[in-house]
Amino acid sequence: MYSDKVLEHFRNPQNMGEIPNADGVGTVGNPVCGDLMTIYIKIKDNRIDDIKFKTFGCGAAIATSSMTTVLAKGKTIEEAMKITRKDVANQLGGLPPVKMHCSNLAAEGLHKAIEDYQKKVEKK
Amino acid sequence: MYSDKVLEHFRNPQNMGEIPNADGVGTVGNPVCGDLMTIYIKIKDNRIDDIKFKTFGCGAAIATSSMTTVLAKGKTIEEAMKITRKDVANQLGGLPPVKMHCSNLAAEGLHKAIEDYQKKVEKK
Amino acid sequence: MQRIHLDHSSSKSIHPQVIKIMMPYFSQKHGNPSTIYSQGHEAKEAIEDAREGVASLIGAKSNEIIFTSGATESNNLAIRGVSYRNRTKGDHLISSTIEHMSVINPLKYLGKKGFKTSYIPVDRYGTIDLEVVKKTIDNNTILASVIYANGEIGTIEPIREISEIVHSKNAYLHVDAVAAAGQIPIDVKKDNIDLLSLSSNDLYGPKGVGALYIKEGTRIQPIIYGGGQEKGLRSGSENIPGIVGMAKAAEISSRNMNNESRRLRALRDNLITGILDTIKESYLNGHPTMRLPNNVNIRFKYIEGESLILSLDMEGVSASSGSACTSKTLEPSHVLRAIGLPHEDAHGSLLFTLGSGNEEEDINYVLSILPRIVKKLRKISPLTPKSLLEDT
Amino acid sequence: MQRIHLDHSSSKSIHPQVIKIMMPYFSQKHGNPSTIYSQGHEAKEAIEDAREGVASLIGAKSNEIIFTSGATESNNLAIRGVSYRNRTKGDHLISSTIEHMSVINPLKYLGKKGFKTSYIPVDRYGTIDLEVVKKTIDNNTILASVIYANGEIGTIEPIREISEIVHSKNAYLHVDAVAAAGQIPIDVKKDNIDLLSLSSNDLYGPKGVGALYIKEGTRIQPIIYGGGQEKGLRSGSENIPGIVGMAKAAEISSRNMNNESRRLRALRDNLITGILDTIKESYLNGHPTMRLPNNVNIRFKYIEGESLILSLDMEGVSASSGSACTSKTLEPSHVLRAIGLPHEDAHGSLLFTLGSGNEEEDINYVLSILPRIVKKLRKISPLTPKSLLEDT
Ligand SMILES: Cc1ncc(COP(=O)(O)O)c(C=O)c1O
Ligand SMILES: Cc1ncc(COP(=O)(O)O)c(C=O)c1O
Repeated sequence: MYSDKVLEHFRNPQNMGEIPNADGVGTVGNPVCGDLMTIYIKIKDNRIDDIKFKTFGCGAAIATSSMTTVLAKGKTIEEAMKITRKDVANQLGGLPPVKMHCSNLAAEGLHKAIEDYQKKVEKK
Repeated sequence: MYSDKVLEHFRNPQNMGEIPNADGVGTVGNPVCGDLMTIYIKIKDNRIDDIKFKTFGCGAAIATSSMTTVLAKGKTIEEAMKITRKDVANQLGGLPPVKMHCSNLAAEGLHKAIEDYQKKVEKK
Repeated sequence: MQRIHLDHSSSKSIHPQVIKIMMPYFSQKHGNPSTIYSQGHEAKEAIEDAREGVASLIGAKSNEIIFTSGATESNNLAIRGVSYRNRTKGDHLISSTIEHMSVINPLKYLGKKGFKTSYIPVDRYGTIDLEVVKKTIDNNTILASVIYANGEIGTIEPIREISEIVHSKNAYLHVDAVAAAGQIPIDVKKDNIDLLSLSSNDLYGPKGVGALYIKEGTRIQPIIYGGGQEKGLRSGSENIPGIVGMAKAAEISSRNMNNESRRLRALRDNLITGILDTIKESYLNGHPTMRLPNNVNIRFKYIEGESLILSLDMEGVSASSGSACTSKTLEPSHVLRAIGLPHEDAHGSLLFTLGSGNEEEDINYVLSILPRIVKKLRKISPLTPKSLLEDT
Repeated sequence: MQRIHLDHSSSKSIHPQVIKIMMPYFSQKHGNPSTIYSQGHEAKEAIEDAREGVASLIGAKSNEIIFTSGATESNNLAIRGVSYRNRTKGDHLISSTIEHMSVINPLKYLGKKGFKTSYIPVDRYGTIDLEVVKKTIDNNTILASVIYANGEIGTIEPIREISEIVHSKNAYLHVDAVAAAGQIPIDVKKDNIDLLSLSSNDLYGPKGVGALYIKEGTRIQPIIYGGGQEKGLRSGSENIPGIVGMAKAAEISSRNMNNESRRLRALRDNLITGILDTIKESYLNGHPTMRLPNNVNIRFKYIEGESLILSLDMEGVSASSGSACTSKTLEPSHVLRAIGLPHEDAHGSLLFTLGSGNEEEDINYVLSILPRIVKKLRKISPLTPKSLLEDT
């Protein structure tokens, strides 16, 4: 069902954890659906300096979370905002159709974290 | 499907043939149903001295014809009139249910042949 | 004694390669394709490959194949599934007088539920009358179900012509190809067929499996409801060994069809000619040329079919007097009646269906015993003219 | 690496004796029971013997067994066949909230066709509420369909009590015994059951075969029409190898049930206790005592079931998070929701179903790897309380 890449990220998730005093935090999903993800980012010079995730969900949810953080790390905010679900799925060698919709939310989580950061910056 | 006795009578039908100047002839069945039998009898001293049959039909039809002639041969007319389908089927070790009705007509053929003989006697 | 099987339309032994490919799926590879661990994927792949194998036999795409428990279910699903789903479009169903009971009985059932049914007659060779199809079909017709070739009398139907007429009125065409598949080439795209039923055992695959080809976009609903397997059209845990076996059988069939058909056609013609030449008042049922390569159906005047079969059985030969399914009743075959035979002639028909195991010596053996058997039964029969008996 | 199969409710490998008894029916003994020559009789006898074998597993008479293509078809035939046939008597159908989709979906379909359907709730252990059954049933009720034991949470239902209530209103009782058969003794006469569904594969028999027990005199109509096999209730050429295999599997089940159930119950209890003792915030789903001998269903707070299954798969263990049939959707199991679990807990459930190949070392292996897997996933989960992580 899952590609080798998905299984690899599931087995060894990259950037798993929290960032205690993160610059931005984005949470997507709903445990009712069986998926919940939180993305934490640390921004430096308009770039994603550090990124971590926590995920409740299936293999696809965990793997897409991990891949999203890998793709985003080091990118500028503008570049990171352009990362789509599709990019994440492609980088993972594809996802089963049934998983495309619900368990592939990490890109949204990333965008939400960036928006959270931007709001905080505006407020300052 | 068929008992050994049925197969034996089918393989070696007893009393098969016609009696050219029979004392009584009885025909039952209908080729439309797939069964047609004719029984010929020769009477001597109120007894069935000779009996023969011809049958168009399935294995059961041929075997029951043969068995009926065996049962009837040498019997008095009164005894022969008492031979039933059931007797014939029992003597054959039973018949498949689907065959009981249509292909087990030889006893009726025998009775008809006897009635034919009796009518001829009355006329004389 | 080695029996001679000449009743392949009733049942076939499975091809040894088919059994071999099925075996691991009974034990180690027993996965359920709905599960997500390794054995589940294995099972899922096995089914998808199998779809490909079956599709290629009939020129379909693999996503157009649904697996069922057999051709009876395929026919029921096609006919009832399409009729109910398209009820708002119309209520008229067309079929022929020489269909299998698994087509006739679903149609009868729908007849009771308010659908109108028309049965197109056939000529004396069993060919469906195209003119009557044209006259019968109308804008209210939603489905025509016709047999590709009748397994009892062997006649191959003009499917492409029927397809054109049916599609000119935007109705769907379902084809029962159980007897034809593996015998003659079938191409659902060239013939423009919307649904087509297949049986595994008729291809030398395992019993208890069948398939239904459903052209993409065809409006159909299921007849069995449950876990939603087979795109929701056939719920129930998949019979993986059976499905894998059917696909293998279909592949072998595709590969061997040309040679095997040529071989069987020669045996068939020897058997037909041999019988007609040596036994008086014997006649071929079905079409003389538009005929399945494996089918020999002969009627012998004055005698009854079952007694023929029984006599052959006693000498080690398995034959049939018509569809195995009709032998439960005492009625003569509706197919033989449909080609115009009187009851007594229909009763006197003998069906040989040839298959992979048959060789020339089998045919010769039958030809060596059949005249004697027919003669004996004719001697017993009150219908036989004296002249015929004295003659031989 | 030898995999450890702990998902016997999704699929089972066939018993070697069953494969052995099936083999000749694939080749030499390939007869069709509708034919009249020798191989036909052989096939006919094989089916009748098989009926006896299946009947004896559930205390039925052999003429009360009909063979089908599987439990999904058996459930459909029982529910739709009885409902349509008895439509003039009433239009109310009763079932429960923890049925298999092959019961729920036919009922939903009938609901659309004008029947009224009531689903009886269960308590937190999954036991059907008898008081609600009493209140729900009325003179208009024609059929109640309840599961003997739910394969997902293992709970065994009070069938005899349900049977009394149902028969007090002269309705029929259908029981889906797919998960229970072979695990616990079933007696359709003592329990006064009118129809009962069985699956071959769940008894370690071949896939693609099932049976329906239909008590003599029960009014039912077919759902598949054709050649009239199985007393007209299930048309289609009989799957003789499958039927023979199912019967053998049923016989072996009957013979071994006592010992095997005792053995599995001990393994089950080791596994349950081992998990609950070593993993915090893990809970047993289903009934603690009225439970199938082979069923272990545990929920782990804060993590999701599929990731658990995937992790186990990577370490060579096959498990499930519920019915294989429901894994196609992303919805959590309706059975776990029916026992009152919130969505996130239902998502976090893990199902082990034990079977013939499992030994104590399998259980020990699972117990040795599971705490680590749960811990890892809980570490990834944003729901896990910090205290729980630090704790272990
Ligand atoms: C032409 C045709 N259609 C359908 C069927 C039904 O197939 P099954 O009995 O395998 O379901 C048969 C069976 O012999 C057949 O000959
Ligand atoms: C309780 C229950 N009923 C019915 C079925 C349907 O059986 P099948 O998929 O073999 O048709 C299953 C299948 O797992 C089941 O668990």
